[in-house]
Amino acid sequence: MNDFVHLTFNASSDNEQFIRTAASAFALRLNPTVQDIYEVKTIVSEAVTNCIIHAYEENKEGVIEVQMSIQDDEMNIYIKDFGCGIDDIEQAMEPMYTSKPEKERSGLGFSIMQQFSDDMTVKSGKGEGTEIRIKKKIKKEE
Amino acid sequence: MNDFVHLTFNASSDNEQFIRTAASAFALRLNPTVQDIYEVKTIVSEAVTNCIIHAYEENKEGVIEVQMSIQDDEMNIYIKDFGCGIDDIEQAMEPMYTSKPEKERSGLGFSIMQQFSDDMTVKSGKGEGTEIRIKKKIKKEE
Amino acid sequence: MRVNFELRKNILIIKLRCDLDHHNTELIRELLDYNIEKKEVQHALFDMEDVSFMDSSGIGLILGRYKKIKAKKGRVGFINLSDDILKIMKISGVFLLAKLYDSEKEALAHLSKGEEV
Amino acid sequence: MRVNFELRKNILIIKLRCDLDHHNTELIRELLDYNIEKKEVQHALFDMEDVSFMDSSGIGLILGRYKKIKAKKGRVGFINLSDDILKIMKISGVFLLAKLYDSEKEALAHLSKGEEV
Ligand SMILES: Nc1ncnc2c1ncn2[C@@H]1O[C@H](COP(=O)(O)OP(=O)(O)O)[C@@H](O)[C@H]1O
Ligand SMILES: Nc1ncnc2c1ncn2[C@@H]1O[C@H](COP(=O)(O)OP(=O)(O)O)[C@@H](O)[C@H]1O
Repeated sequence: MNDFVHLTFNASSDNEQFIRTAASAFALRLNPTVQDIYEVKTIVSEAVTNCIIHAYEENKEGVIEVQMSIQDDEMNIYIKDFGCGIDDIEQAMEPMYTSKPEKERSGLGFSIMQQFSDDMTVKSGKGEGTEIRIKKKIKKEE
Repeated sequence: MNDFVHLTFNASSDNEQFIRTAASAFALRLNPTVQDIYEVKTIVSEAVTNCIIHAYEENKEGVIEVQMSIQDDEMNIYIKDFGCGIDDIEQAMEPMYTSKPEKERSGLGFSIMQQFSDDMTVKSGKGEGTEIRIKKKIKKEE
Repeated sequence: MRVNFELRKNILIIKLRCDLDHHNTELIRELLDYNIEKKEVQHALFDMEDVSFMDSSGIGLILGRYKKIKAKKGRVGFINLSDDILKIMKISGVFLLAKLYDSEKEALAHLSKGEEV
Repeated sequence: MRVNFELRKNILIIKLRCDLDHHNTELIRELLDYNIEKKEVQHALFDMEDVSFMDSSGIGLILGRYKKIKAKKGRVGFINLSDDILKIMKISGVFLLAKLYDSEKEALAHLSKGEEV
């Protein structure tokens, strides 16, 4: 039996800090390096921020799911929203591409998530919400 | 729209520290006093520990739900398990009563939860799992 | 290390260094007993400086160790309690059985003098 | 206070004191612009000592302020970056536009001398 936590919460930007803290608290049982904690926090922060800004356009009633589980030395992170979805995933994942430059988005969210993960898959379609699956190996603190 | 977080996780004692951290991270948006943070952490720690030890008798596959939401200056906390349930709630809530003295339980879990809450209700029955609803007013840090 | 031990004459100083919740009390219980049961040990002094969280599982742990010391006709003391921990311990009534001291020095002197709580 | 400002000649020192995530960048953006747009200000120095987390929303905030300073023909510098923040900022390419200095003293000297990045 591997430990898991499923979180469901509303798309409030106050929940961004919450989910970062929750993700690092969950990872703690793997005795991770400070760097891996930082990377886990950044991954969920980017993904959840995207749900809030893009999927729900800052409507707080939107619902976000984050699931985390542990398998050996690996953390699985799954982030799902039921928002507008992504039409062109390839374009969305290009570094510096953003559909909201007027909101000063840097277009680096996906690039950072990818750099900090060992594996990332995105499933989405217009009007179908978005699901992101991430695998991240956690190095143990000596 | 009030902020909420629903958490579902398995009955692993590693999740005790996780849920405390998550509860205090959720409360943070109310700018709580250090004392209220401590009390919120203690409440969820006691309740979740009871699910692990009593409801599921340390079988890690048991599932625990914790829901937290905010209404004005009040935090609502709901903890639910699907375990063995409590036959005699009145007896269970007596200070110092424990059904597991051999595990060095102090029998003070319910008393502490009650002292730290503004309102607490317990719903349970043999074989029906247990639900606990707590309201806690959060004082703002000056 | 979740616990440090130090023996001063017949007093075992137990410096707890983790959250005293159910998870950690399960991990350290045997280690505490192994050290308490050594024949040189009669009294125990819990140093709580590095305990930032404690709930009723921690109280259970402490009452359990109190019984072991009592069986040796020893006494138990505490030092360095934060306000939060103090509050939890007051609820537990543990201060009817064991004393809170202002300093390690004071605690060591009183415990070995055989003064009653 | 999430931000502290200090004006040294025509250099605005912006000491950020919060996580630079989407939530906080929304809260401080206008305050930063209000201060940057004051006519005494030409350059900006970001002191990141008290920033313990930053993601791409923080990068967006910084690039946005960079543009405002650039419009004033000013320059932007950074001091006190932790390894984690440095890593995120390297990914962003912001160091093609703004320089990282070893100390406030060095930063103030270079920014006012009008040295190119
Ligand atoms: N959860 C999502 N729902 C809908 N669209 C999204 C979502 N996540 C990302 N996108 C789209 O992908 C683009 C690139 O995302 P990202 O790399 O994180 O940059 P940014 O958030 O700065 O725009 C976004 O601008 C948006 O159009
Ligand atoms: N979630 C639960 N499921 C089943 N029984 C419970 C649950 N929570 C509490 N109990 C019962 O109530 C008793 C008192 O609980 P509590 O005051 O927390 O003390 P303790 O956990 O130290 O036994 C427990 O010993 C147990 O019999």
